[in-house]
Amino acid sequence: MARVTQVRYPEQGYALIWFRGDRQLAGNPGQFVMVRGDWGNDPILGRAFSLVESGEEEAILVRVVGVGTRRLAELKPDDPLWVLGPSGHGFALPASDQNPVLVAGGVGIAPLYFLAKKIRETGGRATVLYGARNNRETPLAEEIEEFADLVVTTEDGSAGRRGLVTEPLAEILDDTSVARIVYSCGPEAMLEAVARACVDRQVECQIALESPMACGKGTCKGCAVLAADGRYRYVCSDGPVFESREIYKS
Amino acid sequence: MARVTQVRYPEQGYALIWFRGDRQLAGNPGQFVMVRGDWGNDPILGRAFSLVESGEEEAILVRVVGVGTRRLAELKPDDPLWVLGPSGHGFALPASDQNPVLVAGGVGIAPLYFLAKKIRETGGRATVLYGARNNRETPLAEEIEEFADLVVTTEDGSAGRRGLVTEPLAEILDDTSVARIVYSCGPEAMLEAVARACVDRQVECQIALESPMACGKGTCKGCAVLAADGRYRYVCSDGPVFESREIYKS
Amino acid sequence: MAVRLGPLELKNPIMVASGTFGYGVEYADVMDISAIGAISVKGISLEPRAGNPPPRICETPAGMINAIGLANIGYDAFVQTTLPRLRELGATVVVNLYGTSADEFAELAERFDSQEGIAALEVNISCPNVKAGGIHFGVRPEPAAAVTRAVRERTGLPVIVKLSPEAVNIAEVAKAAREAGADALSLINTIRGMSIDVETRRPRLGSVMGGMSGPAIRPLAVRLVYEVHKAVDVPLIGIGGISCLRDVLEFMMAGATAVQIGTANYTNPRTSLEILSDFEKYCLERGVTPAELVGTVKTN
Amino acid sequence: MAVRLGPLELKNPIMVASGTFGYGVEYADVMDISAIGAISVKGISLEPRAGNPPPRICETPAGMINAIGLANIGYDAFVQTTLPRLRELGATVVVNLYGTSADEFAELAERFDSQEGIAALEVNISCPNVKAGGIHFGVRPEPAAAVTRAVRERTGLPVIVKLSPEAVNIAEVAKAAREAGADALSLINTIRGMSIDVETRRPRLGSVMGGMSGPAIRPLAVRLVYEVHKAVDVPLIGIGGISCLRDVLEFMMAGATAVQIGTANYTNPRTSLEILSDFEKYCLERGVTPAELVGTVKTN
Ligand SMILES: Cc1cc2nc3c(=O)[nH]c(=O)nc-3n(C[C@H](O)[C@H](O)[C@H](O)COP(=O)(O)OP(=O)(O)OC[C@H]3O[C@@H](n4cnc5c(N)ncnc54)[C@H](O)[C@@H]3O)c2cc1C
Ligand SMILES: Cc1cc2nc3c(=O)[nH]c(=O)nc-3n(C[C@H](O)[C@H](O)[C@H](O)COP(=O)(O)OP(=O)(O)OC[C@H]3O[C@@H](n4cnc5c(N)ncnc54)[C@H](O)[C@@H]3O)c2cc1C
Ligand SMILES: Cc1cc2nc3c(=O)[nH]c(=O)nc-3n(C[C@H](O)[C@H](O)[C@H](O)COP(=O)(O)O)c2cc1C
Ligand SMILES: Cc1cc2nc3c(=O)[nH]c(=O)nc-3n(C[C@H](O)[C@H](O)[C@H](O)COP(=O)(O)O)c2cc1C
Ligand code: FES
Ligand code: FES
Repeated sequence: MARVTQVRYPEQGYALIWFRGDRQLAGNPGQFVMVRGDWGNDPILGRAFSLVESGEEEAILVRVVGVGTRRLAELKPDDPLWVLGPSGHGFALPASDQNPVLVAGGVGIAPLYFLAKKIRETGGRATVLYGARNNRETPLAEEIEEFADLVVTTEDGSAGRRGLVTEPLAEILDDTSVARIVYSCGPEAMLEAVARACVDRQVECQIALESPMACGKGTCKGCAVLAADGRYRYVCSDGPVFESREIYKS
Repeated sequence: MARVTQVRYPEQGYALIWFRGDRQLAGNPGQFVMVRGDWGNDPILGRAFSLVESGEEEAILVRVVGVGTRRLAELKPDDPLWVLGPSGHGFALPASDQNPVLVAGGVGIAPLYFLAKKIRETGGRATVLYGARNNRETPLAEEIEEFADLVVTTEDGSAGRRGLVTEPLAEILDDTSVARIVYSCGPEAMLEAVARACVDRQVECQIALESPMACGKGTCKGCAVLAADGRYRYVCSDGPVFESREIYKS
Repeated sequence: MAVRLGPLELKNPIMVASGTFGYGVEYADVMDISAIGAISVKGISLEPRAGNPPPRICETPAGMINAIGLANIGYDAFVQTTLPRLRELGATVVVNLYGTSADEFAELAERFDSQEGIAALEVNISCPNVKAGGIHFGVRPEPAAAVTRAVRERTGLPVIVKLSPEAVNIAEVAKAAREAGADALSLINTIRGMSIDVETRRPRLGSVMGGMSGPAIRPLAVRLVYEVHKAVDVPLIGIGGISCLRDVLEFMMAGATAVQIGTANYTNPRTSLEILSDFEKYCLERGVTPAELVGTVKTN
Repeated sequence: MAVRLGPLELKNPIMVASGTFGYGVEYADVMDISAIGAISVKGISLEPRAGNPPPRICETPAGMINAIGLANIGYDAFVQTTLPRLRELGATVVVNLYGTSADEFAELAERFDSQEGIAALEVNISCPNVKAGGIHFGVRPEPAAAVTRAVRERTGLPVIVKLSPEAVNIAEVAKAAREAGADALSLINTIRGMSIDVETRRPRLGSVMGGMSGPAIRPLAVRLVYEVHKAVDVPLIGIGGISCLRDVLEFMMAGATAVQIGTANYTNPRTSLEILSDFEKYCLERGVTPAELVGTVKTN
């Protein structure tokens, strides 16, 4: 059992939750934890969250969408937290000649924040394209600028460029003077568009998927997604990070 | 919907919860409220609590015994609280020539505290016999001394007299120089003993019963108790306060 | 917001379920009970019934179990004192009937037929909490049809038959009841469960078992509504664990034309009216009528 | 803490339920899986199965619905790679069998008969999530008996038959399975439910319906264990929404000799061991053996 150490609300409807367990999780960017509070039978399952930080501090970024995330966002320091993980396969870091472009949609920023930080620590610097509906849905934007180059797009133009995040992505990828690698996390429609943009230009692309989960450990077989080969992959154990070509037919 | 205004913990495992709704409940001693917090599906039913105060302030005293009472004890000021009531028939106040003896077992002190206060306000003064297992299970004992004569008994002798509360009761009732009326609330075995002591001496006795409740409004027919006449009474609508002879065969 | 269930037209599809709202009159001081789509009153038998030995209710995860045993004031008291009051209050009344034989059901139906201010009869062939009759009629098609037919022959009122989740094959029971003359079906009644106090080693209910209700049974109820809707052409009233607009929409999409709120009334007797107001907003905003929602779940 | 279920002796009565603990080996790094009374592994079929289209799970009040569709690695992979590892780890293994016909069940039983390190076979005649076979065998006595007999004839291993809450009459199915040679019965498997996403108007599961599990179904499971225990003289394994010592005691008092922990493993894979430790304390403090608890609920 872990305990909540700190909770911050970067925007209305988001909570950044730090916690500490008996041991350090030492998770990697793209890995996730299954998390549950002390709230009885409603809801009963844990919820999956990407690690935003891991090591000396463990943190997750929660966007409130339903009953579980609402309860998580209500946690206070010292509240108990059951944490399983870190689980799954994270992102493979870029090779030294690859310029990393991170494409986040909404709360998909969570694992990419961690990745951008790790890239900076290993001497690189990522370009982060961060798409959101509006300027109230860009948590961690300020913080990420400390170690990455940030381009924000919003659908209503209330922050950064107006439009979809795939537009600056296309521009960057069209400049073929440098080698790129793309990492993406966000809504499914966005992931598919990002994947297509990369396939078209033969750029490597790693995507982090979501799926309803029960065990988070490869055993319940609940988190299946249909892959490009017509077979199933399990997000928790085969992913959550996949080569985009493994999932989307080109 | 009401809001919690204050929570105090008179002892470990007890919570005294004040709340305020759109209107004053104006409840009477012995009446109860059905109470529920904003906690989703677990538990789903409200819980019944005797009013400890009502009017300018509304308060209940909660002893933590299960999931519902645990959640109630965790409430903080400003938390929402759904309150139905006040419901049921409360205690009939003593006639001017009746000396009131209030016999409380454990958390049964709740409605009797309110009653003792009301008696004081109407010019009388109650004798409160307060039985508990030990000195950590006597919430409101100090407070009640402000307006009533208090005799505490504990099973382990850690406070007041050692023994059962029915012992001082018998002594008081055996002194037939003054007319008495007994009011009691507490565990069933105690109520029955108190009732017997009163019947034996032909003293009027009003008892407040408990029963699992769903509606608290006389409609679900869930809170039945078997009465002396072999028929059922409904604690929420016929009670919770009954003449002891109505319930226990003599 | 009106909906039509065969001959029965309701001003809106949000009803309250039998046994969870008393006779309705008890709530007249806290809300306008005439605004509810219909009130299915506590099951009425020919004679008053005292009910089962206590404890009669206990709480379970996201639900409760009850073994009330159809405690009720009986036909005479109901028509003499309660029904006139319900008429006065302008409530839309569905009378939930309970008998121990087809004859008793028929007798009740005939007596109610001559009473004013009743919108429909709901035939409870699915109560798990009584020894005679009760659920046994609802488990198989033949007895269900027999009771339905007996009631149908003795009343001109719309007849709703209330189905049990313990039916061997609920679609067959539904079909049988429909063919025997039911105008609509309501489902589900409770499913039997049991809980034990492990300290005393006694069942937490005086009659050992009781009927489960509340959110815990909702997925079961939605499934059964969906199955019956696919199998039988008859208007349905969905019941089981409904506590908010989302739940109402779920039942309607599964195939229910109307719904009943049960256990949720205990925590808030105004639940039906609050949901109704959300439901009206929903229909307005989306430009749909209630009827347009029925059975619209896409399962291809 | 040992308990005996006919020919099957377990070191303690706390098992984990099929499908909720994988093949057991996945948890070897976080706990000592040999300490669990027995691990009922994910249902195994002759050939590997890919399972149902996603989404396969969704959460419901105090429970979940799953439609995994018995995705599994198949007999060969299981005996070649998983079983040896389980032996190495010292786990007590119950193999949960899934076939689409009595013949397939029998074939599996015969093949497993010659394998080392298997404590018992659990015959899953009650899975609601597959088109062929599955629950259909479990609904009525005759097919249940046929499958049990076919398995019984081809194996010397203890045979557990897993019952469905959707049985028309569970006591009759239990009796039939017992007479056909079952050494013990486990109950309950999931009961079918459905949930709809009202925004998209699609079922929240790819295969529309799925099996309900978790605390929500516990009262139903306790009731069925109690009923079967009263009706049939056969050791029972209680399953359904168990998450703590209290729940274990409840099932044992209702008539179960052992129990299986299912859905609760998802939130904490160590649930079985934590409950076991509480259970040992309970037995010690009260001076009872597990067997002395079985069927002790007082219902007079
Ligand atoms: C690998 C992974 C990493 C994730 N990382 C994050 C993150 O860093 N921050 C964040 O805010 N969210 C993240 N999510 C999504 C998050 O798990 C869901 O938003 C959350 O489970 C919703 O729970 P709820 O009770 O609030 O919503 P409800 O809608 O009430 O949930 C009901 C059920 O649906 C499932 N569910 C609903 N939506 C999703 C979804 N999008 N993905 C998976 N399951 C879902 C839940 O598991 C739950 O069982 C991640 C999901 C996965 C699989
Ligand atoms: C008229 C009345 C007045 C009451 N006044 C007080 C009070 O002032 N202070 C106080 O601490 N308690 C009081 N109680 C008892 C209180 O309602 C229960 O302790 C509480 O419901 C237990 O809830 P739980 O969820 O913590 O326990 P759980 O055991 O988890 O409850 C499960 C279910 O059992 C029912 N239940 C369990 N024990 C009791 C009981 N003793 N009485 C009634 N229902 C029970 C609950 O309603 C609930 O539905 C009163 C009860 C009644 C009927
Ligand atoms: C305490 C109680 C009493 C009930 N009494 C009756 C009844 O008299 N007649 C009837 O047809 N159904 C009765 N029911 C069943 C409900 O009408 C409803 O079908 C069931 O509770 C499921 O709905 P819910 O989950 O919304 O409560 C009763 C239910 C409860 C909880
Ligand atoms: C995701 C999932 C998969 C399951 N797979 C199987 C299975 O393969 N074979 C089987 O007999 N039961 C299977 N079950 C049923 C469980 O073993 C158990 O009977 C049921 O979940 C009830 O117990 P619970 O409420 O403790 O989960 C599965 C249950 C779940 C939730
Ligand atoms: S969540 Fe259980 S297998 Fe992936
Ligand atoms: S609690 Fe419903 S009738 Fe008393």
